[in-house]
Amino acid sequence: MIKHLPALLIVIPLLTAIITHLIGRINWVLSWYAVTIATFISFVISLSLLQTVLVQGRISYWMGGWEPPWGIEYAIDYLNVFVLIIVSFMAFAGAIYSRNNINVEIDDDRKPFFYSVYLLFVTGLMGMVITGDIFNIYVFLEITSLSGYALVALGKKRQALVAGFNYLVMGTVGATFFLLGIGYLYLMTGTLNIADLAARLPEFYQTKAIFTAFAFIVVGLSIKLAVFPLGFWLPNAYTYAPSTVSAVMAATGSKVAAYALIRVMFTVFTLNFFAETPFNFQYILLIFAVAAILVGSIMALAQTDIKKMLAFSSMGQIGYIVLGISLMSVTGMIGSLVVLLNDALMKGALFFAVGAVVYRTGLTSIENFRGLGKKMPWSMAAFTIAGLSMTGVPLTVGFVSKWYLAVASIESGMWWLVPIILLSSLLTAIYFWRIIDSIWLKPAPGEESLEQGHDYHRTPVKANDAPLSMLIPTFTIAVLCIVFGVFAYAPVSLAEKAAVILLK
Amino acid sequence: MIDVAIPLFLVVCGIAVLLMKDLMSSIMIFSVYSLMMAIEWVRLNAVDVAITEAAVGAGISTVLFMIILSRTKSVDESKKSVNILALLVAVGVAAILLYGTLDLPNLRNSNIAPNTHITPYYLENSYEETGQLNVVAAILASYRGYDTLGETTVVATAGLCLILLLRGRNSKQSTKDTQKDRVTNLNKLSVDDAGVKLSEMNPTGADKDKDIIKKTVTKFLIPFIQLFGLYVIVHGELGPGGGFQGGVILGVSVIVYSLVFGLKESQKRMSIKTKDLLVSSGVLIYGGIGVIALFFGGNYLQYNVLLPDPKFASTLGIMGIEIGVGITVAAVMITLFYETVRLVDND
Amino acid sequence: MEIIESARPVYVVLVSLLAVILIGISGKYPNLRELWTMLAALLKFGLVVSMLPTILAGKVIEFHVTRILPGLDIAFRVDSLGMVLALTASFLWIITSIYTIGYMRSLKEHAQTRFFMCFAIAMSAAMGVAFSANVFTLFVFYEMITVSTFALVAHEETPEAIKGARKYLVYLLGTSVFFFLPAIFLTYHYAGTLDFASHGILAGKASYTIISIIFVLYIAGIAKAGMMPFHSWLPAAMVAPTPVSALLHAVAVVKVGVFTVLRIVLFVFGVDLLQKIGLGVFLSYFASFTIIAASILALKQDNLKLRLAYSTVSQLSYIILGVALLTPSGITSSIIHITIHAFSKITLFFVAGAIFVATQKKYISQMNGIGRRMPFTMAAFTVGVLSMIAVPPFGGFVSKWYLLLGAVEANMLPILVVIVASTLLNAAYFLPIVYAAFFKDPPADEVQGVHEAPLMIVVPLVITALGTLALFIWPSLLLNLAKMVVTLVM
Amino acid sequence: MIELLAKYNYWIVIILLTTGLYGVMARQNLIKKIIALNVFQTAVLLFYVSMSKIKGGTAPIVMHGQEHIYDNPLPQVLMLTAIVVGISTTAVALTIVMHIYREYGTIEEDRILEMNKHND
Repeated sequence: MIKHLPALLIVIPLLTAIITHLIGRINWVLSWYAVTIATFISFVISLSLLQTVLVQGRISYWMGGWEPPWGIEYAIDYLNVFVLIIVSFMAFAGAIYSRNNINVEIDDDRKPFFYSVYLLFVTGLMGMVITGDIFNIYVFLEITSLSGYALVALGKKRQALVAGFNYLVMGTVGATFFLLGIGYLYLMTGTLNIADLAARLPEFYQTKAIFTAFAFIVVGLSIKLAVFPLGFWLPNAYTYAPSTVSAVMAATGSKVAAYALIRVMFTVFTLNFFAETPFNFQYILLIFAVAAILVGSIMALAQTDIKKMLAFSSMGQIGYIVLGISLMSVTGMIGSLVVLLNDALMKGALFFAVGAVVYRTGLTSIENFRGLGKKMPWSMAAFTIAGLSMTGVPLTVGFVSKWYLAVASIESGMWWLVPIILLSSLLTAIYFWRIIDSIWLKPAPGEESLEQGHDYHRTPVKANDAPLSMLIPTFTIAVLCIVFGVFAYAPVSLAEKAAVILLK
Repeated sequence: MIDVAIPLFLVVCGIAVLLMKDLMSSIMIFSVYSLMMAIEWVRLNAVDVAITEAAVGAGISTVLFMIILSRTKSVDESKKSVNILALLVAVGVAAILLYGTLDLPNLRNSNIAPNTHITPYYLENSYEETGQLNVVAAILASYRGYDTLGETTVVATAGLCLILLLRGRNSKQSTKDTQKDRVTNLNKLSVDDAGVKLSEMNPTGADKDKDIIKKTVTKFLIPFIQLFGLYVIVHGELGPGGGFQGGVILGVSVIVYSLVFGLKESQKRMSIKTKDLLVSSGVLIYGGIGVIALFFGGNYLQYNVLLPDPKFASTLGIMGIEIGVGITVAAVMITLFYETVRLVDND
Repeated sequence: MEIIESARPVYVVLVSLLAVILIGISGKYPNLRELWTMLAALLKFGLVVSMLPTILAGKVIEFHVTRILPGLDIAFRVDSLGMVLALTASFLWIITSIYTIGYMRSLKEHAQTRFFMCFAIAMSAAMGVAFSANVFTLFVFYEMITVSTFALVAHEETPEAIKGARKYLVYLLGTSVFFFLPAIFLTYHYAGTLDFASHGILAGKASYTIISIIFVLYIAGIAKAGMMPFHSWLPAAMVAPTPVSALLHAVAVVKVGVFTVLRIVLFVFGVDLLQKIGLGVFLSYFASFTIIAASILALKQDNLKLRLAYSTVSQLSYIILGVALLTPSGITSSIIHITIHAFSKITLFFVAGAIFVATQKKYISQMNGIGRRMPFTMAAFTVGVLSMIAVPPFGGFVSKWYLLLGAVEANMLPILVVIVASTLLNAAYFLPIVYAAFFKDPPADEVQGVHEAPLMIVVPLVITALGTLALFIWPSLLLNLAKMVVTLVM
Repeated sequence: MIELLAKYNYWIVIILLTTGLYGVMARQNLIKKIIALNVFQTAVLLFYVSMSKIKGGTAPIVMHGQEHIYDNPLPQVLMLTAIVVGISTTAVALTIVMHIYREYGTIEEDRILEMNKHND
């Protein structure tokens, strides 16, 4: 069975997802067990695939036993494994987290179906990452998108429906662009297998058709990734979705889209393509990246709703990912990949912590965070750690990301990017500090009167933190923000291996 | 000549769809558009695609649009001003596409890459390797069987998403003025049975006498439709057809039944729970066959290891998965109908 | 130079981190909790002292902990300069612990467990700074101090305390992230390394303009050194309980700040490089300005702790001034003033706390005749003041003497004038307190007779006062360490 | 005639695609948007299927004993998938629209945005 692990990575959660809603008829908790176990198994399999890749290099698994390019192939190298581990781990954490969280956000009779769709969402993401066939990416992209639309529309407020609808329209346009781009590639090369494409493409690099194919694929994926002007579905989608969904989507969805973009840009097309094509894609991407970073930070600063603020900050982080990609150097790529991991952790922890607040108070306005440090010390500690990490404090993951991107910018001779990174850090620091300040230093609403009485030794507010099933994943991920900030060498060395292969 | 005319007609329909003020006519034109598309595909010898498009595009989606329309407003009330930004984007996209077509190879040419690189292998070996005469079915179910598993999952996902969104108490946090809106809107929909509601839209009306005739005819027809559906599912290996097309036909048979006899009657025949089970069981059959292949020492979805004779094993496996696909597709088609109609009942 | 691989510096840092955990879990038993603090303090001092012979023998202890990224390591390196800070801080932690226990118990402060935990973290971090082998490690511990002491400054949780703490954090974090960090980044980019080296790592690696930019970024970034205009966090932090002000704002935090400046100036830029560019002169005038301005501000303060705070700002710039002169005596003066100022200033803060515990008085105008009521305390205060003014036979005289020598060596007469003027100002803002305490009559409604603070408060302040005397009489250890640094860098 | 046909379908694809895209962006009515989205998607289907046809080819159903030129089956297979994806998306979209109508009482985008602005 060991050699079938790649297939099982997808098949187990897929089939589990399909039966999850059926066993949920007995009791919805069984659905939860199914999803938790399935995502955990996927996580373990991802780790074991990492082991295999480290030992023997690229894994190729032939679906149905058909040799590629005639059949569909799973092609797993460092890059896939890296993303797979992130996705499966965050999905697992999200599953644990949802156990109590969905009690307040989703009706009982919907829960089994929620879990089915949740697991399908995750399966789709993993399916996109693991496959070595470009059309297969599209198929799994659709699985994950469809479930994503429904999950967003599930939010409690009615704006969730509009957010879900807009996401659907934008997502479908993006996916269709992607499909169209694949069509152009297929028409020119006659193949759909990524490795085969990479081998057959070079002779067409200078054709107009391939330029068009590239443009449509990149724009299509950029819509999915929510790169700045194309990503206006993202803030509302993350804001109004149920907490678990926001967290998992922010931590995994955009990461997989970024993966697909990297895969297409550097494996299907290669650095030679960018050298030979008459257009300077690098600068175009760079401009969008910088715009995303700045607009994301500035818009985040202007928000009064915490989830929306985090959503815009995600937009900024996506800008960082694109920035690293557009530098087209090994260091830049390491930076991008490290941001993939780091933003997954930070955003996961932040959205989880916000979900805990929603669970206890039902509110998401920043105003509402005043004095929460005493009521929910653990959740807020996690929020603070992740928030500090976002601003790039050393020994947290955020620092590692920014460091790499800054080094890469200077290496590529783009000095002017460093002040931009710094400026965005400054803005990030301002909007996170504002919240951390209210959490720990401001009195809770309704308790201001106590403060004015100079009552030094009043009885402390009774802590009423979220249940353990929410706290544990939140806090674990927050701690990971520090662990991978200190032992950054582990993910970085993996990212470096992936980057070297991509840019060889 | 017809090869020039049909696409032109498509364009006309496509533009007309967007210009129509009345949504119902818009949908009707869209249905015509789909049919024309199916005809175009028959012209292009893509028979499988044509059948699917006719069943899905012209059939199911039209019904779906109409159901939804009966639940919402049927007039497009927006002002018809030109959206400059949208126009610019659209023109930009068109320009890039046009630029790209400049050096695309001519169509209908047997020397272009798609016809010389991978496909010849399929055409040459598909019968030997999979036992399928219909190469489309061979690729669909075997060479790219994993894609089809994904595709079946997409269908199941859509079904589950629908159920997720439509079932349950639907309590959104909304403000008072919208509550009022909701009440007034719901009053407009006097509903006790979706079948009645839908037949009201039918200009022939729900006349009692005609009703009996309708019911008798339907009762007589349904077994034939279903038999045809099953035939299409299984027949895929020899000629056009397969799980999707057959599944859609099966699903339509149930929808027709509930349109005529009403939802309650139809749910006596097939309960919601059974239907939910069927949505899943199709994918389970498909995925399960793949897993069984693992135990026989093959790769995932490698059917030819299931029996000593690889060709026969493959044929059997493909038939199995076609049935799986058919079940899921049919069940999801029914879901589309059941759940949208049920939503109104719950109010 | 002989290098010895040893994990001892790590233990020095870890001791108090371990204590943090023990303090945390024994929060319900105050005596046990305080036992952990005391044990950790003693153990830490013992460990530091145990490394002293090795260092005095001219060897260096190194330990590499982990590599975060290529070029970014967490590594320790114990040398003579680090030893000065480590010895001072770890010794004074013992004394302060005793004092703190007395102070906190007398006032029945709340959240004492948290207080002691944060205190221990801050001490770990201070040791980390002292023993850092590269700029990055130093920066990490530098930030650790900021965050842990933030909780101490905000300890009272009154709106006033929180306001002060907020200012504290914004100033310290803000400057370090926006000046210090970019400076590190640029250093890394140009020098290719962040490891300290005795003649600097930047020489010949970049143009003078860029080096100057990096230099200014560093000086602006190290706000803990209290240079104007980034000094106002220090007076703001005086809302903290007095032990915090005493240890952290006379020793750990501010001394870490000036220590960092010393490290950067001597071991990142190097004396030669700075002399060539003339940045030393720039820095010395900058420091001079702070010395005079802060002294004048101190004159106007009525709150005793605030006056001490401005005095600290002024005195810190003495240390920076010394190193900015870039002469052997100047550098020596800088190094020994770290210790000497620590002893003198901590005494003064202890006294301020003792007065508050015994009489609840905070303002100088209330302190007429207090010397009759608290003779030991105010005697210690007088000793501290005299040392600050640099009157023999107290430690302050030694460091100021070297500073004067340094100014002469550097041929900078204006600096001499600054030193003399500031000495006069020192006297002007400190001596009136002494005069009022001993020679003015107390308010009539006050109880007469001796009424000291509890013993656990008075004993520590007497010890530190005696310490300033001892530093005058036996300065050899300190001077030896300082000379080792000078020979290393010149 | 042949020359015309060689690229004719490309142009039709472009026109349909652009029409659909414009409709998606410019139409305020949500159902109209979905219809436009469908037109947009079918344009891509037409693109693929057009490339499968070979001059003089027959449907790709193998007939033994005869030498035939067969049309390319692969794009057809891919488009079977795409059609199914399309209907699935449409179904989910329509469901959401139905909910939107229940909550907002309208399916005109500008009015919905207006209502969101007021209620936030």
